[in-house]
Amino acid sequence: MMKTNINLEEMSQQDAIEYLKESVQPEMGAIPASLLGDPKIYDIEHKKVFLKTWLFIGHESEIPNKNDFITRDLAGYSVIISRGSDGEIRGLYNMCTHRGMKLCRADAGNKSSFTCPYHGFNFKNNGDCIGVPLQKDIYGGDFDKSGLGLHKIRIESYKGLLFGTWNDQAEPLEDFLGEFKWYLDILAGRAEMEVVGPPQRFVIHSNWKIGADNFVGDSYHTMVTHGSIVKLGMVPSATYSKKGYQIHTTNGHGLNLGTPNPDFAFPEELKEEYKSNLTDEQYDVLCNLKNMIGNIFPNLSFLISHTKVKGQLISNTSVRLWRPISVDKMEVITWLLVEKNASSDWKRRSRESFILTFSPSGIFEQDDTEVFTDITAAASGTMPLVKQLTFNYTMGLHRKPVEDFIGPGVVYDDKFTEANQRNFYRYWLDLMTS
Amino acid sequence: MMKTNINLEEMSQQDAIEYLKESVQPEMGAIPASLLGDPKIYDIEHKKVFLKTWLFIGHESEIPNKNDFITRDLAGYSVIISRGSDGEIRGLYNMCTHRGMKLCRADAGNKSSFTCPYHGFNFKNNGDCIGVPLQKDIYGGDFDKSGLGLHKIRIESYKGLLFGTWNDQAEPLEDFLGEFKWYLDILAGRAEMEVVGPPQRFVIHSNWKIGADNFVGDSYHTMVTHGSIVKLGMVPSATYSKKGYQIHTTNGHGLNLGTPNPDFAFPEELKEEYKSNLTDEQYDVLCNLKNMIGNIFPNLSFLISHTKVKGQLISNTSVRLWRPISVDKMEVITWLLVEKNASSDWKRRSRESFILTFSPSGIFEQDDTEVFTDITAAASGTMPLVKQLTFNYTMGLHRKPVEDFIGPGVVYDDKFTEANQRNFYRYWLDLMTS
Amino acid sequence: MMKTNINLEEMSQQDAIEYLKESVQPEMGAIPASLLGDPKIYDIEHKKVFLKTWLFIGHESEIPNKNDFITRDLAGYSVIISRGSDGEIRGLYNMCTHRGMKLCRADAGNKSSFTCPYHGFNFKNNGDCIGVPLQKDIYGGDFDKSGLGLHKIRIESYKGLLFGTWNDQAEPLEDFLGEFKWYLDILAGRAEMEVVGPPQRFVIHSNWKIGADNFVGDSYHTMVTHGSIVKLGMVPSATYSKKGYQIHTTNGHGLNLGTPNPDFAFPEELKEEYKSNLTDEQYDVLCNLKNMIGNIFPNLSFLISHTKVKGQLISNTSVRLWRPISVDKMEVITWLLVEKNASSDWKRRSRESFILTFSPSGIFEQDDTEVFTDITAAASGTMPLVKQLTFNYTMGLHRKPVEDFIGPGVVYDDKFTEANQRNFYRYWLDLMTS
Amino acid sequence: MSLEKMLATYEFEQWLYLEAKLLDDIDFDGWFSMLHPDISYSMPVRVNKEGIERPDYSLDMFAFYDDIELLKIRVDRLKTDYAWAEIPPSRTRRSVNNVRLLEYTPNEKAVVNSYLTIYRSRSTDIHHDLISGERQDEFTFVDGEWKLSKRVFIVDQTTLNTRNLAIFV
Amino acid sequence: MSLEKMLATYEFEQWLYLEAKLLDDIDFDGWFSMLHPDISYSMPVRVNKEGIERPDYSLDMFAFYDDIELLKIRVDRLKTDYAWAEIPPSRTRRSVNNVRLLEYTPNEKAVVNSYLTIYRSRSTDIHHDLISGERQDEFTFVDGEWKLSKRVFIVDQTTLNTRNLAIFV
Amino acid sequence: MSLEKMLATYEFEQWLYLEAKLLDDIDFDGWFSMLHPDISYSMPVRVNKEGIERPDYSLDMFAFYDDIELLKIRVDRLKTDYAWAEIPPSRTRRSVNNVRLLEYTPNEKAVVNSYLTIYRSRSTDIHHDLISGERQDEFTFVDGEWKLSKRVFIVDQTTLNTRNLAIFV
Ligand code: FES
Ligand code: FES
Ligand code: FES
Ligand SMILES: [Fe+3]
Ligand SMILES: [Fe+3]
Ligand SMILES: [Fe+3]
Repeated sequence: MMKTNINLEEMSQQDAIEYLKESVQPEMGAIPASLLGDPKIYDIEHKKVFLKTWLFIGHESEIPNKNDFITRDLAGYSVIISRGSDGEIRGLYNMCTHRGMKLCRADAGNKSSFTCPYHGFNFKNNGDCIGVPLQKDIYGGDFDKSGLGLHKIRIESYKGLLFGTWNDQAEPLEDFLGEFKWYLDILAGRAEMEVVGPPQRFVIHSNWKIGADNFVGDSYHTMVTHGSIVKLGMVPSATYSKKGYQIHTTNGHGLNLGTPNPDFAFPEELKEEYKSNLTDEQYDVLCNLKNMIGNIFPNLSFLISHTKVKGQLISNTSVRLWRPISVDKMEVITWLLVEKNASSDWKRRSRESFILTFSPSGIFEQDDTEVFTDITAAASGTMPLVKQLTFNYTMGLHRKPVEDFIGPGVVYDDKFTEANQRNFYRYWLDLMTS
Repeated sequence: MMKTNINLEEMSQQDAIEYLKESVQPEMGAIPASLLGDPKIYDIEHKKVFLKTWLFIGHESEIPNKNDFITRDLAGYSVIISRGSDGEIRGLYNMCTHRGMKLCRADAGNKSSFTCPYHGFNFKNNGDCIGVPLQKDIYGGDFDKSGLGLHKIRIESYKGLLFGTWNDQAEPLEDFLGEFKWYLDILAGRAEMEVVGPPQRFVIHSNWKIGADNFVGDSYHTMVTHGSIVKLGMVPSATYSKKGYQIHTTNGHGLNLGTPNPDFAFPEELKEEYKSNLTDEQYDVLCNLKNMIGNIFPNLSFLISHTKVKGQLISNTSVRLWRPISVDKMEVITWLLVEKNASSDWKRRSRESFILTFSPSGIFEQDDTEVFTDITAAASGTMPLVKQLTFNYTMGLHRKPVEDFIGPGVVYDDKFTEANQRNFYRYWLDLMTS
Repeated sequence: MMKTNINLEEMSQQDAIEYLKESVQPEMGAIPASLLGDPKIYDIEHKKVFLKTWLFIGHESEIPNKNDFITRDLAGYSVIISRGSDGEIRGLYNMCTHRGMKLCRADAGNKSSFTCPYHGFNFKNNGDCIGVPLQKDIYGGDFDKSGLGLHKIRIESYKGLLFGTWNDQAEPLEDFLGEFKWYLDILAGRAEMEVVGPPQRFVIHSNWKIGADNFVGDSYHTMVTHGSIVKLGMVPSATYSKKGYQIHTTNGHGLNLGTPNPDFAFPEELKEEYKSNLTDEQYDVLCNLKNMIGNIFPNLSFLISHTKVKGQLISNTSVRLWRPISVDKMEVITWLLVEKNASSDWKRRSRESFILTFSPSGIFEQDDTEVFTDITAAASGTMPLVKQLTFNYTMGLHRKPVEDFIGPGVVYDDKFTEANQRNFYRYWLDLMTS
Repeated sequence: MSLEKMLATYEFEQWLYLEAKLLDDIDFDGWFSMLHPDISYSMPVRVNKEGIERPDYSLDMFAFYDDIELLKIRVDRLKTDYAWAEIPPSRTRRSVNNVRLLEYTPNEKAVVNSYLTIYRSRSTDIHHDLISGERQDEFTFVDGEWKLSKRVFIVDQTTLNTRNLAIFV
Repeated sequence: MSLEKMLATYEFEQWLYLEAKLLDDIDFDGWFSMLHPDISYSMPVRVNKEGIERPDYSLDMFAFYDDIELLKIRVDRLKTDYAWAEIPPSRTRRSVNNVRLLEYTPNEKAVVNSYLTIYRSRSTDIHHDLISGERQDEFTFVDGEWKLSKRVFIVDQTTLNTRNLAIFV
Repeated sequence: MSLEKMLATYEFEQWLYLEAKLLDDIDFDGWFSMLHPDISYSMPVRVNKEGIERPDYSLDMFAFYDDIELLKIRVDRLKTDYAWAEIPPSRTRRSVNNVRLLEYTPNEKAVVNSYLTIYRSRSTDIHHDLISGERQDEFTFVDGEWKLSKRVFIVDQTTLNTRNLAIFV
């Protein structure tokens, strides 16, 4: 039945939120298509999600030395992530506080201070304003530079993963990650990890949530979307991706644990380092890990993939940010992580498998991008609202979580379920309607 | 006098509609410029017109065989028009009901079912969901596939012309066409007609209504806009286009009948077929037909053109869709129709004349596109609202319709009038304010 | 502190204006970043500023002869500026009053009348509709052409500078310019001036106000932004730009007077002409003029620059329009003015120095464009609103104007102050909140 | 690699560059004089197929399907004062690329394949159109000159993103 | 200017044009047969430096970093019926420009620098992507034919403005 | 077609390709050394005329109107640490097309016409600019080398759709 009265553009933000409360029903497995295509929802999302939660902005190994810095995007704005001369990592809005010029235009570098190209105000890499040309004369005696420090961004890190937020009231990062940390230890804390080179960047005409949704819980699509890989024999069988666990915790985080694995997916010679960094339970999971795919709410997806390349098994560990540009466009930014103490040959092969599978040219990646683009187009505009098009997220609704898994969170002993998406959209809805 | 208070963007949809009621006065020949340039009006139009009325989506001859299909745009969304194994023609939203992936990406083909590239759900070309990989296991026992059938689009056809609508409550197509059918018989029902090749597509930075307006009633512009054709002697005289009748019926439909014609514009050898398909009155019109230009509300224009190419007279019959992309942009999609039983030579020459005159390279077409573009630019933005710029549609207001014409509708015995545009905008206004 | 409640897009125009009243505090030197990046403010600006005030559209010398015309943009709409056969200069909206076609598509030319390409209506270059093909027949007896004259635009000129406005109630141009005329005499009235060639045009992804702000009062940036020029020794010293006066008058106009100058910046042989056109006080200023940079509200900046090129001193006089295209985009249009009676060699050298410094390839210009672009990006979107980012315009707040200057307006004897920007934003705010 | 073949390729490269210059300079007569009286000049409609089956263009419908007579009409039209579509003319730039000589019989016949990118800027519009595609050309040698006797232009779009084809491809 | 060098340059121009045609025609096997078994095929990530220090691309991370085995995998994959990214194939046009022969040993080895612009149009999208960059190629002569033994593609963007690299550069 | 002319054309093609490479590699000194001391380097403003009357560019106003001294200033400036417009440098790609040798006196003088498309990508912007136009060049032979003695660049826009001309055309 047509409900032409529904028209989010017409609605006030409050009305739109009321509409979300009614129409979005994660626990029923019912998600309106318009969540992926409506500009108004996107605008609210920007304020209620991206200006409120913790967002990934890089890895500590990208700025190992004093005065190293990188510039990164935080919710659409360039920020400088700098390691001060005191070794502390800080986030600064990359905008001069005088009259708004962008301070730094390099992707990375090493600098203890930044000089503005407009009027030459100078800022220490801790944000302090330390120089104003001709200050006394032109601003008079009682002018106070200290009020002109760069806007600070809260930055916190967990196991080398750096997150920032515009929200001064945000809960501590570790609280936000909660029990999910147990799994992040395996992802990023199992050994000393380092990022290989600069991140890769490319643009997809897709709503960002499709990427997060795909990684947080969609092992099911591998059989078909990535059927070509099966054909090539790079993964054993079409249902290969079914075996294992699907796990989620509070705040929308979730992952899929591919297991068991007859082979050890990581450098043998680092077993001691792994043991020293993980609990016995975590190490046990690591030893049986075939792959691990998940998403830290809202938009940092991660992946440990173990495939056969040139007849040799090799794993690669990567994280990827689905950075929203507009309701139907995102920048995908990917980082490859490797064990710092792995052999250079292992690092080379790990990079090789990453580039082959999940870089912009990746033979997994490319088929996903096609799907993301087409879904976004189908969900755009007014019709999906008028016709109340709803996607089906009921997979596995009949399943009960298992109790005996050694890790935390809600755990299902089969990856083919959409429980994680339901959990993702539930937290998304809570934020949107808060 | 400046009325800065007018600002549609500021207005609620209801206020904007009130504004339309006041400012749009078809019967007075007064049409505000902002109708062609205001984004808010465009948005309302999308909901009140394009999601409500019948829209052209193709011709039966494009899918002659069982399981043939074409994918077409319906109000901005891809639909599959498929002829089932039962021979019936159906419309299906080209979006997987599972999680929204586009099912089919070919313009045309022959398929009895469609498999989704995301998770492999399979759909029969009648829309039924007939396959869900691993269904029992992952969705549990009491999962009902039948609820996952593709979204059906209402499709009805008249004399081979296929129309679809998103509006389940829309009146039957034949009621919507009403008396106008009498003329469509001549256009599309005079003989067995077939489409030649795929449609041609190109983009113009123009509001869609300018095209409809131009075809529904604007014979007057031919003298000047197409003055170059006259110079080339392809049409007898500058006022050539004046002789004939302008006719409109309810629901905004209208056409211009160029007549008389000393020559028979169609294949001589098909006269019997024409007679068998038309009434004596219709056949009489056909015999005297010089040209026929009109528009089926909202955006399907049609044309029978009879010109001299290489010293030989030849006619071509075409339809064209002014598909809105945005307030100032449209895709023009053109189909050439020919008598299936005409000689291959006649078909070749008809296509030749069509390509020469009304394809994207058409020497009539190209000058129109320039006009459409410039009008749209002049009507855009706030100033036309503030200054209340109004276009003049008073041509022929002093004329009385003739009573003695053999066809239905309101008929004027001179093509140089804007009665059809007034009728077009009247129905448009009724829909917008309904 | 986060104020997520602030969201201009959500606000009505009236609410947004209230917000401006609170947050914009020119006298305190506090200007919110969002003024440069918010689409809603841009829309209001279009109506309250650009459809209300006088806007520059060209120079009389561009249409010296009877029936000469130029087409120019006025607040986003093409207008014909034509010198009638009676020698009078008129402004006409370049849109046919019949059904909206653009009448003239040349940048310039000589024509006494314009014929519309759509239906051939003909208009005299005073706007009168003088021809309608077949009028009597198709419009009937009592049709009155005179009602179809082109929309007239108010045009007034001062010392050859042509301004137009869409506002029929706008105060006379000379009242709007007020005391600022005293300085415009020096800029454009010191001698018979003429424009050299057509204007140059290029696009910058910048909010228009950054350009006006930069020219109205920002001598301070020269030291750094244009540090490369200093390095090249084209200007004596980094603080070169400090010496002189900063002056503003009512209605947001302002300029910076570089003085003294050991050399006479203009053609010696024209001193008599200068004397005859200027008061003794104005001539005195001219004699000591090193440079003059300013802005006529809202968006016409001007510049007299005196630099050493190839070891020879030379000055050039130019005006530039910061034409808004969207909130983050503008077209920059620049005109070079020269003394008509200067030697051809002097004209050549003046043009040379203009092209080298302030054309699209200008070595001053290009560094500014970079700054304008980056500031605009930093001020865009919701965050600057939510975080209430505010720019600092307190420079020189501690200074007192001097009383003894020979020219009118509020005068500071040092160019390094932001008094002019405060004056610019004050008048802007008055218009926006009026 | 044969010198003769290189010379011939060079000759047709130059032919195509000259053609581009004449069209970009709005010298329609000059261009027309390079055409063979028996020319076939066509531009088929491009389509989306199911998969990699080729050709992915129509054999039945065309944006151009001209012989010398029709081309003459187009040229004559553009020279009238009423060809509004190109008044004033678009600023076009026809960049010819990847010229390959497929067949060559000296002083008789040649088959040439090349790529074409047309940059089109119009009126005061700050945006431009790009038309990309492939030319499959045939040349015939007549009285000491090579004339274009066949052209098929395969455009790289299913929907042309330019307002019209008032320009030649 | 030496005739021999011109002939050689011409030969590699034609090699690159043929390569472009095969890729644009979706003839992956044809293309693959032009590659040397020892090929190194890479595309580094481009970055923004502080100033003019070069190179402004990464030596550690790549969008392509393939040898012949990996390229074979990509080609085989594209020939399955599941390579959705290119079903149906994009309409691509690889315009090769500014071909410069830097080193040349007849019948042995050659180093060639060229520019590449890829026009990419996909499905019903009316917009196109442009991928611009520079190729640093090396060729080795094997059994009477030149094979591509090394390619480094320097793309002119830090963020690729195309949905994927399911196409070769 | 004369072999000598082809050789000469090839030579100037290579000259223009090298020039493009130097500019795209930010080697301003290298580029400057290719210029003749008497060079005239200009870029007139393009305009919309009533109809097809030519030229449709200004004879009075220019975006560039330089001699060797002014070009030297620009180059020196770009090498300072304050030329913000190009810090870091834009990623440019100058594709040279349709090179035609109009006049040629060996070891003395040459007149060359060519097309130029500049792809410009800047900072983190995902969008690119395209600058299209025609070069009318003259070369003079000095001490065994061809130097550029005259360039007129006819750009294909009336409004330049790029933030500045901090780059050479
Ligand atoms: S804007 Fe940075 S110093 Fe003024
Ligand atoms: S979206 Fe089609 S099968 Fe899942
Ligand atoms: S629109 Fe100008 S004459 Fe009709
Ligand atoms: Fe995937
Ligand atoms: Fe027409
Ligand atoms: Fe400046």
